[in-house]
Amino acid sequence: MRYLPLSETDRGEMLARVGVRSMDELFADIPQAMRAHGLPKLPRHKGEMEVERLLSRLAAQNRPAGAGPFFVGAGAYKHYVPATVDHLIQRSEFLTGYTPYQPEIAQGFLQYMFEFQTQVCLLTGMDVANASVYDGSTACGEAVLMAHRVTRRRKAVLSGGLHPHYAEVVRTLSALGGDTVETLAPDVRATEDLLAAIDDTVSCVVVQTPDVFGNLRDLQAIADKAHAHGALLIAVFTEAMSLGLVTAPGDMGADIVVGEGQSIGNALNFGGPYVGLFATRAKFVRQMPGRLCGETVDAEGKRGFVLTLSTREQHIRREKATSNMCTSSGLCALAFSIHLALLGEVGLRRVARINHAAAVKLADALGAVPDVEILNDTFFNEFTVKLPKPAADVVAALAAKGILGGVPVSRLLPGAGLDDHLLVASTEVNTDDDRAALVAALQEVL
Amino acid sequence: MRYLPLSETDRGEMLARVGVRSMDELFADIPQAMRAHGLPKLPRHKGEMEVERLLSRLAAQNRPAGAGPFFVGAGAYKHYVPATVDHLIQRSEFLTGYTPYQPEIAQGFLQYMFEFQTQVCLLTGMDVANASVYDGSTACGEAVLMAHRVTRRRKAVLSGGLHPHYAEVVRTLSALGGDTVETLAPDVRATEDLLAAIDDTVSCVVVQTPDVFGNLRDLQAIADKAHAHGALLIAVFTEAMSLGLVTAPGDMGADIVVGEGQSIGNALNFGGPYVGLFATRAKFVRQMPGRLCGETVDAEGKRGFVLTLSTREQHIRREKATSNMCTSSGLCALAFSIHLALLGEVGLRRVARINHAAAVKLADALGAVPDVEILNDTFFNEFTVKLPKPAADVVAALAAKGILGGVPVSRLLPGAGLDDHLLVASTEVNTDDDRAALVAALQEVL
Amino acid sequence: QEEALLFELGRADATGVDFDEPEPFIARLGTLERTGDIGLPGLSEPEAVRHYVRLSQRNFSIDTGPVPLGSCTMKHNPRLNERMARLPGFADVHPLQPVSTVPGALALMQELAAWLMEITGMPAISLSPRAGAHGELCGMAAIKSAIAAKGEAATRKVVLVPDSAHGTNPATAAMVGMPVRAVPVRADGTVDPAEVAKLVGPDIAALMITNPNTCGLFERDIAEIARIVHEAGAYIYCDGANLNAIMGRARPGDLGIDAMQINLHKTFSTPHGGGGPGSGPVVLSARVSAFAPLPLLRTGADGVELVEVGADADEARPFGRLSAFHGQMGMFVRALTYMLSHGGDGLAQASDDAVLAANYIRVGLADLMSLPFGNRLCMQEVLFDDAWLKDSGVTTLDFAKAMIDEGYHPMTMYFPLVVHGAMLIEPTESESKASLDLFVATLRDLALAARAGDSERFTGAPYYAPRRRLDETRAARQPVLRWTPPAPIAEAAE
Amino acid sequence: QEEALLFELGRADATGVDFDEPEPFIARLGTLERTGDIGLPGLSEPEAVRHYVRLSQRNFSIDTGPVPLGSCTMKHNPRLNERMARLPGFADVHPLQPVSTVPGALALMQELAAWLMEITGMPAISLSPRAGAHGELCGMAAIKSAIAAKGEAATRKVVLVPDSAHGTNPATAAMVGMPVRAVPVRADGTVDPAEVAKLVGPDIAALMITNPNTCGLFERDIAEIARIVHEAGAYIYCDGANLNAIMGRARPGDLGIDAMQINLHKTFSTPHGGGGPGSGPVVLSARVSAFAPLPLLRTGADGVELVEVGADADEARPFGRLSAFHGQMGMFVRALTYMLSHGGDGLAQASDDAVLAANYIRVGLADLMSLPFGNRLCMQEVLFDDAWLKDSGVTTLDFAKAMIDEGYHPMTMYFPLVVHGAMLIEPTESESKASLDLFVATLRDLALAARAGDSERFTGAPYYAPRRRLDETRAARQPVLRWTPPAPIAEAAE
Repeated sequence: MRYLPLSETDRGEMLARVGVRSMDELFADIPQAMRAHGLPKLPRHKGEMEVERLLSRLAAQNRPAGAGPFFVGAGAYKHYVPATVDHLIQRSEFLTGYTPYQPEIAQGFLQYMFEFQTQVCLLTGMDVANASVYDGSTACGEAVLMAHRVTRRRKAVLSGGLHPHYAEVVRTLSALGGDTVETLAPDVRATEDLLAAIDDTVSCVVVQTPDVFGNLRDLQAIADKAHAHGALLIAVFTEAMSLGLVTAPGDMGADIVVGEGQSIGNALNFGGPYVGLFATRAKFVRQMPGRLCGETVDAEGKRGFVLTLSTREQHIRREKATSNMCTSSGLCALAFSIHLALLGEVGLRRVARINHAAAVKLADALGAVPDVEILNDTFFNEFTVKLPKPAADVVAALAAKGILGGVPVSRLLPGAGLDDHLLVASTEVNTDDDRAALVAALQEVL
Repeated sequence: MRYLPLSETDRGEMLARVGVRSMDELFADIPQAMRAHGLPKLPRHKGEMEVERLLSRLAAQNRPAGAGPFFVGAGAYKHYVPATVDHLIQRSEFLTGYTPYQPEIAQGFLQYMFEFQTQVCLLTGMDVANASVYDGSTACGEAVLMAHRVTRRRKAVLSGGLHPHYAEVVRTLSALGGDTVETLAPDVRATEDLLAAIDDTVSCVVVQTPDVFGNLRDLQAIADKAHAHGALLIAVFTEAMSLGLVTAPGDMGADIVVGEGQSIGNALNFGGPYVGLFATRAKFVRQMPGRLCGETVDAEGKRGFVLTLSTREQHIRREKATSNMCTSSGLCALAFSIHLALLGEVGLRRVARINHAAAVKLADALGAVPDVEILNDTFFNEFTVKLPKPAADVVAALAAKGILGGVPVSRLLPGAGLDDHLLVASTEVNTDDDRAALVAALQEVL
Repeated sequence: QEEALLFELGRADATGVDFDEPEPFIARLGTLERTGDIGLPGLSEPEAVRHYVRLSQRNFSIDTGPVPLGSCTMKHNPRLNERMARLPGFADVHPLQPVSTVPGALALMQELAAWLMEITGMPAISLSPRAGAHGELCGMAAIKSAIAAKGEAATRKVVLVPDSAHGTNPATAAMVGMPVRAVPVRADGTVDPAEVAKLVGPDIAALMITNPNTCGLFERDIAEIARIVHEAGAYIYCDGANLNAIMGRARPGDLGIDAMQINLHKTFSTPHGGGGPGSGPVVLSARVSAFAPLPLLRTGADGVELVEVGADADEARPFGRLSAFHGQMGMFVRALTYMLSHGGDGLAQASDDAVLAANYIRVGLADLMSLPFGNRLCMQEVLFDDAWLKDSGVTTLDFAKAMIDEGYHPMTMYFPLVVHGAMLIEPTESESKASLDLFVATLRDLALAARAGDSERFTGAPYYAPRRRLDETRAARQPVLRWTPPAPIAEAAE
Repeated sequence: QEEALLFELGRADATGVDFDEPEPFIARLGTLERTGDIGLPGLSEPEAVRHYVRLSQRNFSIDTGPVPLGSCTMKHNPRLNERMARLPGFADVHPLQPVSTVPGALALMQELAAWLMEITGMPAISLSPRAGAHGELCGMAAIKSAIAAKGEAATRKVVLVPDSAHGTNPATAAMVGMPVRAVPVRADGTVDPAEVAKLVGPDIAALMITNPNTCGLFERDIAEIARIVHEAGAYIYCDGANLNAIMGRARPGDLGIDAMQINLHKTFSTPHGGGGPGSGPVVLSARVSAFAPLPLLRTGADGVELVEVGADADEARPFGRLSAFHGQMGMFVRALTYMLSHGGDGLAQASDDAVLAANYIRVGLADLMSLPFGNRLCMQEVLFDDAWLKDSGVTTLDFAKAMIDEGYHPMTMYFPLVVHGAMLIEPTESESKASLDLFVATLRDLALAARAGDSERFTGAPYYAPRRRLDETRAARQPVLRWTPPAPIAEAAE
């Protein structure tokens, strides 16, 4: 077996040195009654060529985003990632290194984490950021728990524009912890009255912008009212690219900003791995979950970096930890950081403008299709379309024509009476031909 | 432009420091009459996404070997190369390093070269090997020039089983240098009388095994007669994988062994880059062309490696050099060496047996097709088939059915009266289904 | 050479991407267009490549040398896994594109699930958790839901956790609102069923156990413990971090386990990547299998189906959703690639080799270093304590840092907490005999030096790393968690 | 840590690939089946990965730091190039599969050819040569064929080569059977037309010139030289190694050049890879364009056609075949990717930036180091000599080795031969201003140290590399060119 360096001779010599006669004897501590005898129901080992063929065959059954017109978003976005990014994260010393608990031999990891944290602070307009969590939705769940710790209250208010999966994650965690969640009704046109939901029992208000329907939200009034009642504003985003063009949540009074970083540096991956961004105000840093890298000096006085404030973490604090998380989204965060370094200020802003322009073009074109209505006043690169038919049927019909036309709201919010609503995204990867193909196909299937 | 780090501000500052007012002034040495003014006929720079699309579109117009049944050989072979090989050769320190003239900071290159040289010696049964040349055909051309230097004679005899491209390269180089070449007639069944061509005027006899028609050749008698007449035997192979199963040329009296190493570690690449292997007897080492790595020690007595015997080379010897070559096939040789290290003795022998078994299966199946004749008594993984129709037409008809069935001999030897001959190769990548598909399709098109 | 920070290298006007400005258009941003500079630095591509290549060279990794971290299972990460995970049919597929366009993705998840269930002997699985601790949360949530379904939510709330548990176990219990009660470990390093019997009762929700445990020992009384726990109406969560020891030798499903996470980045070779991403599928017993989170996979008439909504879940009673979408697909591809490559025979052999290697190290060092539970057979990791370093002036930390100078990543230190100055060594099956021999020889050399009083070699270590020891206290006391621009000279002078 | 040789690590029974033995079959090998051991060592995959990763870490490369090698143009190698070259439609295509199945490959070659002809202003090209020196051979063969076609093969045989030429130039002339006669370089580092006029005659076949030349200077009298050579019935071969200086500023086709190789691994960023593979397309003037080697590309009725046989070559009169198949396709893909990325504007800017960077280094060092031809404008590389090191006890070699300790690859040394102790520095356009500033500052620091008599810093250098200076004499006197197994102990004792 190509991955196992020991030969039968090696094994024999080593068993003799250990003082046992067989591999079986090594497992003497496992009572006979519980012993398994190999894994006979599983197939034998396979050569690399054969494995590659098997998996390639499975992969070929799926329709990749890049294979044709593609307008699917709703929390994960197709962007162009430079070849350099993927090349660099595959370097052995990044790919196969451990969590940097031994800082002397992990300065590469630690320095990029410090850089990543700074990039996230700048993007979100916040003071401190952790070195990433699993994804945007878990970041959102953790943010609510953190708000409970900070405010010592246990009730969260969720905007009706929050991605339904994110809201579900918050509700799941809250149910497990015995906390309360008030979820407002789905808010397609960003007209909900969040202010009314805020009172002195509320620990936090969770608002997404651009929201799941694509609307941009001004958070300042919500922040003001939340703060007046001793509550926190948690701002959420699912499209990190939007931060290059829209007002930073930190500039609108957010106390915690969480979001999905997949758009920068990371592939769609059928949902994971992604990279959860998590930032907050300096005063809350000790209540923040997740790994943190900090600057210090070594014994010779040279600048260096270490994991720090680990007294918040599970491996030190056990049941008093800020979270049970002990994994960040390492390589995905690295990809994010490299891609963002390549973009830089000018590149990010420009790509963000291209995204917005692409979506505006598409909205204008779709809006001109009879019986199709664009529901958004504002948006970044995604918006909601009202169709004369169930959106799921339309999407299926478009898929049959080779076009992935978006996400039916019914898939995220079944039974919400929004079956004729479709979320449509357009990014820098879409060409005019792609958009024309969608418009033409839509006209055919409606 | 993403590859150019200087900003306009940088350029301005640097021009000022240099003491010129403009870029134009930097080029003052180019007389005005000869000045070009940019490259206006070429398109503007393009983003990475756009370039990738353009090239992907071109690539998609070609039919990859892996896309269906594939039996094309005749000097380049489709084998399975482990993912590890390509990953490792893309490491920055291998990919973007210079020729190891500064050994203190190139021990990685030099050590693999030393290992590569040893691997080539073992495979070919020779004493010394260089660190690779461009490809098998140029290795063959250089071998003939080397034989002329060693023997101080200027006439080469080429077997009729030598790959016609290789023979052409020898004839081209010989014509340029004013040397003589006697090329025997195409020798489909390995029945030529090479011994008769050897006399005291001949510097070398060049014989390929497996030959271009797939026949295995016993070289010993040729070596004996050549040596008796003061001539050298140059043994050639185009399928390095065969060395895992057939007698090494060095064990049959060859004085120089050259061949194509593409089969091990390297992709088909539409003909290049490949890796030329070049080995000889110890006594001829100072007449050998190409780069050589040797073992030595550093100032602290530690084992280390350097380029050596460079007094043979063009940058030292100028017009007295053994060749004008100053490029090896670096990364391809590295890929060869890594793949061969992964194969090891057992892996190489086994894959070679699988190749042979695959070809035997195919020969048996094709031989059973009416009007099809297998012309080989012996072969490794490729053989010659006589068809009742022009092979080029058959190959075209098969291609239209999605099967790449082999190489018509007429493509290599037009006008040789072998238009109904087809070279067919089968390697470890072919499945029983592939072979059945070829047989079935052949029955249809004949 | 030092490597400057991105913020010191980069420039506001530099970029490593080329895009043309869009043609003029009317923005639809309302009043929410970002104004002012973000402050992000940019790099041209050559600068970016060099920056990150240089940073990478400051890291130790499996590919550069052994990383014998106990309970972390740092094994070889095959490159085929990486290649497969990047096939467009896996990497370039959106979680919300029509299910009809991703049958291969669902089939892959189903196949992975089948392998994991067969290896563990468990009847159900959730692929949703995004890391090991997330899997723990998932498993404990399933247990909590099962308790609630029996109407005992209000009364059955306490979790028993042995002293030797990972810190994640108590933290996870806290997240599901359950207080923790400790179970002492007996002298041989394992859990005593009698102790468990003393502690169980109608208030006990679950026992969280690790098997093989963090002392490198198989909990030989696990079946008896399970019987006691189940008879008391409680459940057993098993931390699966050490699954690499027992594939083909024992199946958690045969041991009475109700839920166990599987760290794909440990046993199944998905890369650690300096801290993630992980993936932590949870296998579930029949007792709790109804209570998995959304989304679920189900085999229906048309093949594999994806259940994303509780109402469609039939007999299942999902406790909610743990994260957006369907889990760590990229890691699933890698893990399945690894499993297909090994096959059942190779996986069992991997466990055998891993256990053999740990024992080989044990016997190689037993005469010089101290084994807290005696020189007895261990599983995939061997636990030493620091008794042998007493009065040497060398601590476990010093010893570990000196390993760096010898070309090794330190072993796991000061864990488990049940022994003093723990050194937990797990070589995995990926090291050759030559590598193991060199490791033993090097550690013997170090151990002899420590005993001989050459303490400077240790207390000052590492000497040959990119950095000497770092001031962690300073980092925590005066946290500098992000780069800030240096004050302009004029300002600084004020 | 040292890294053992593959032969010391590997084992005869180890392998890193898994294949099943074929089912029994009757071999068709006649008497020629290999018997006995080959002696090849094998490694499992984890061992192989570690071996080669560790080896790689002992190399310096562009990605890790500047490589300012004059006349080698070590510029950034974009990763997009690598990705494109690995598209199955390019990498997994056989040179002899039916031409009808590879239209995209031919179109790519045609496109590359069009770009190269436009950049150089030349009307014809051969893509066949596999490296720069192979391209020289191709160009000189074309010239020789043109001479033969005029019936002057017997009389016109001498090649004029300036003193400052690369060693390949005379070696190439030798391969086409032409003796070399030297052209002295005048005091300003360029070729004097008057000298050429003195040397030309009916025996002269060609002048081989390098422009910009290896002193970093543009041959400003090239047009006059070309006129003289052509009037004498001879041809001009130009070494294109320094094309990176003049894209968009001068076109060889406008200068009277008859043939010039283009090193795709210099100007067009295909990776050096520690010595190859290269690629050396040759552009040809109308005078010699009929005499390119096979295969040829031609635009026919159905698009691009591949001409593989002389008889099909129409008006062309190919001189033969230089190698099997069609050339370095993998390099063509990379080079075209690079060109499309840059566009005409970016290529011209690259040359401008490269020349600017060289001059910036020149002015940064001119006061400390000596410029053999005065402190005047240079092209893409700047040439210093060792006059300034006189009596310092430090040689050019010492100085270069000391650069290693500062994190740099040495510059080109002792070349060109026309100056004493040459140091030829080419930064390329890939270095940022910060990088150039640091380079200048570091070299100034070194230069001041050398002048101050701190010779030990130089003569013992490098101190901080994987190896100290290596004994090259020993390597050449007692060549050990391959590993041989150590003698068995019994045998050694005899």
